[in-house]
Amino acid sequence: MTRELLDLMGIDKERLVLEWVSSAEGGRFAEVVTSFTQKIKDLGKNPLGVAA
Amino acid sequence: MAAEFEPKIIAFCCNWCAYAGADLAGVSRLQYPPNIRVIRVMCSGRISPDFVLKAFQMGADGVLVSG
Amino acid sequence: MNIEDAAQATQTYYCLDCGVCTGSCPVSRVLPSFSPRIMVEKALLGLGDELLKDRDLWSCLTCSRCFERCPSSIDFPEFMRLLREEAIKLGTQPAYSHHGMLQTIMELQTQGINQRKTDWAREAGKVAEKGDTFFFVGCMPYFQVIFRYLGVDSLSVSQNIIKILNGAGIEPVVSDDEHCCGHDMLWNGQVETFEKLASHNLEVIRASGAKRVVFNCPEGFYTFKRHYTEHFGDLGFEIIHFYDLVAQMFEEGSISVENGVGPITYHDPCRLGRMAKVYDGPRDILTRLAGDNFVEMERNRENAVCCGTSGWANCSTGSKQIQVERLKEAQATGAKTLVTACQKCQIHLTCALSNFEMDLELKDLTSLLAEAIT
Amino acid sequence: MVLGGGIAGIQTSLDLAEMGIQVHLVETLPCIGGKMAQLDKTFPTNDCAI
Amino acid sequence: MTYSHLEEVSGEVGAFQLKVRKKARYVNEDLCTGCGACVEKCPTTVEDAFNVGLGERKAIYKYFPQGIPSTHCIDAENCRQLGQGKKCGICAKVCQAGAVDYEQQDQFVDLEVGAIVLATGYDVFDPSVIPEYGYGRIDNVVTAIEFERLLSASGPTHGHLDRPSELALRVEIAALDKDLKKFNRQIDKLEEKHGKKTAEFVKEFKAGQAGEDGDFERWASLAEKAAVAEEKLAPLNKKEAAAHTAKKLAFIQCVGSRDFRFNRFCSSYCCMHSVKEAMIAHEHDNETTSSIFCMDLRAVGRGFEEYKLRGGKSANIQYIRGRVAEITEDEAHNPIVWYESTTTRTVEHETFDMVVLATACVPSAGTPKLAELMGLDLDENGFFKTDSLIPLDTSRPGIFVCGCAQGPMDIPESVAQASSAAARAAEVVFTAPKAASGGGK
Repeated sequence: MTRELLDLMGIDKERLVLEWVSSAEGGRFAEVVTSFTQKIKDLGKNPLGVAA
Repeated sequence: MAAEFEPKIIAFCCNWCAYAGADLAGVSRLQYPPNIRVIRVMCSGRISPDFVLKAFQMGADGVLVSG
Repeated sequence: MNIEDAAQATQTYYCLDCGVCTGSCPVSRVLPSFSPRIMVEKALLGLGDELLKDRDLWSCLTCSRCFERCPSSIDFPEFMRLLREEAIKLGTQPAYSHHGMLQTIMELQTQGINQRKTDWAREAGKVAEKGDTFFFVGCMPYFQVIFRYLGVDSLSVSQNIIKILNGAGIEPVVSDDEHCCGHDMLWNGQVETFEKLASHNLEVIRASGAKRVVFNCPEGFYTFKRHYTEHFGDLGFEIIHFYDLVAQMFEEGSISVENGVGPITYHDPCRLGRMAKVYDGPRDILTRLAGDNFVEMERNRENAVCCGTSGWANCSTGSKQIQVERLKEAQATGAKTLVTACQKCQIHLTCALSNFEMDLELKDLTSLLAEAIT
Repeated sequence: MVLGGGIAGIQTSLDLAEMGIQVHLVETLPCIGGKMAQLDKTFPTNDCAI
Repeated sequence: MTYSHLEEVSGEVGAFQLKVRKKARYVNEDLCTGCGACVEKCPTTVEDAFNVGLGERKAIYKYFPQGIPSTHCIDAENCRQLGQGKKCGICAKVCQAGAVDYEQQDQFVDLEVGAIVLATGYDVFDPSVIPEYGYGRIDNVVTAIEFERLLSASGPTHGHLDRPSELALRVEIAALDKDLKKFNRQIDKLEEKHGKKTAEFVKEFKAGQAGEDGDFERWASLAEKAAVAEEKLAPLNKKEAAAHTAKKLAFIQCVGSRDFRFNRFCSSYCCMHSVKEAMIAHEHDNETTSSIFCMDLRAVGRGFEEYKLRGGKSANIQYIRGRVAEITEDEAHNPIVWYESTTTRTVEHETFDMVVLATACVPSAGTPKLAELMGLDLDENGFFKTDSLIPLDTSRPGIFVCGCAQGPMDIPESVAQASSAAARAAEVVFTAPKAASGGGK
């Protein structure tokens, strides 16, 4: 639902992900973070252009 | 523009799952990008759509919800 | 504007201390601590600072039942609104419902996002980019997503309007750039956000070359009619409610309906009824749709009761009680369908209804009309 | 001329007549009496109104 | 001159020329003895304006029993003969004095007078424009003047506090009863003719064994109609039997007055009027209790405050500070009053048998027209404009005003003003040029 909302507002819904990582999966966590960071890098800056 | 774009990513992590996972990643000395700002929540069910919207409003480039 | 100016602007000084406001107030009946009369009294006794800190400041539904009856014509809802502005300046956080999500969306809109709001419009019918008639959709696309879990089909209302307009040979302008009208922000005391949203909307509408703007949302209609003109002067275009347009269409004979719905009853939204004084338009449509099967609730027209919460703030147990009472009142008429003309009423009453076993269906007037057009 | 045959009109007419002035009392309804005739009793003494 | 209108005014102080239209009564005033035989026989009933619609009168009528002049009068609009072009003439036939004259025409009378006194009174505010009080929608919400007629021994209920909802119920029952009697008469005739009881006949008819007869269709339908009427009557009669007179009364003050939406002024007499009505109701039936809802009870006059206290002490009157917010109705037609008691600061609701609205005193409907005709100014509330230090002089010399035409006031004040107006007028007449003396005053 939130992704649809983002879409309505013109924020790419790819910018939001939900991943299940258990406490024993340290490796998986690092993997998820790495791939997501890469994806965002490809997408570029937040279109709102807010200096943060 | 800077040589490479460094995004800001907010990660909402469940205390019992992903947050512990991140902890384990740290203990195991696994490398992951430094762009992530982790916010610990007691349960990923605590996260409302508004958290995500607020994050974007404050200038986040991406949001990761992890449970 | 300080409290004294607010009191001056709404002629609070004329208060007779008669208690009609509190006696009329739907909130006072369920939350005895809340009393418009005592709030006015406090303001006049110079205890305004206390008022600004009071959580009850946000309990008022601004439904205007008190203003309608006040023998001194004190605009209490407006008084509340002005005090809320003041409280926001002091850093008070209103009690938002839905975690303040809707407020965030409204704020986001002032930050220059590119909305993708109108894909549904082309699905429904013909829309234009420039033209005489601008259809101000309002928040329906957002409601559609947020309140899907209640089964409220908000967007179909807007789609039906496009269909009906097309049927009458009107191709309305629908814009991606249209923002929230600012109603909720205004009533939450956030005037700056309101002004940003409003001035943007005026630009968008003017750029489309529209001579008239059609509303279905009572809040948008009322906010444009009253607060836009208060803040921006003459708007340069005509503001018309969809039901007025429908009345014209009936007169011209460009639409006709089948009579055969019922039994139904009608809930007056406060923005449309008491505040914009649109009572007869919806009733005319309902009579055409249902004939004698249209029955009035005990409290109707000027006496109608609010749907329980407003401005996406302060949804409490009191709100639920008000909503359930309203639903029971609708049921007592023997009607099987409760018709509303405001998507917010629809959402709030549906929410209350979902918790009870009640042989009652909620329906939007526009959708009902669209189904009956022959 | 006195226009209106209620309590005020009647009283005026009677007073004028007593002063020896000829009075024309004009009333729209078929009978004089006005609103007071509709009252049952008067306050504060609960006297009969007619 | 009763039943007359002022049509034209010209001239000035000391010598006004007037034209008065004397409406046709269709009854010769000199011959009519006021015996009332015509009323008894007149076939047309209409709503009675004197009893503010609570009772009925005939098309030939006397405005009220003690009315002066004691002459009858035909209401042409509702009269069969005059207004509807039908043949009737009953009243002319029964009149022993031969006073009824259908040919009578309106007459014009020219007058020349020295001074004019306006005593055109007031109208009662119509509370149906206040949606929250439900007047017109809820049967047992009445105005003070309606309540006055209900209380009056000469009124439609002979002074018993029958509730309007029950009066309406009785009318309904009477209509049904009349129908039922008609059906039964016809059924009786059929029973006699065919020598069969209806119950027996219906059984046969339904079984198709009744055979063919021109009467049978009609008989069956009559039997059915009678059964339906009886069925409808039973619950109504039950309700009627359970009905009681109003014993628990609510009086609501400032209805249409002290209200920015309608009239800003205080009507001055209504507080005492309500106390009086509550006391009379208690006198009539000692079990009656009354609640008076007011912002402040304005007892401004000699003995008024004592009267108010007496009401509280000995007539079961309770004074509640708080203006009523709204009135709703329960299934038994009892009005429910919602209000905030400002003394206890709580929102309350209470069920009453009847609610009386102390309606405002407003300028009478003809005031603006009369003002235009006479060239007079009105004040911001629509009454005739006067100066506060010369309260009887209108904006035109030689024309005076007294009573409620000038502003809301009670009876003693009206009488006092009336005498003063007489004095002012007399002054003009006695000092006027000789030219005017012909017409007297």
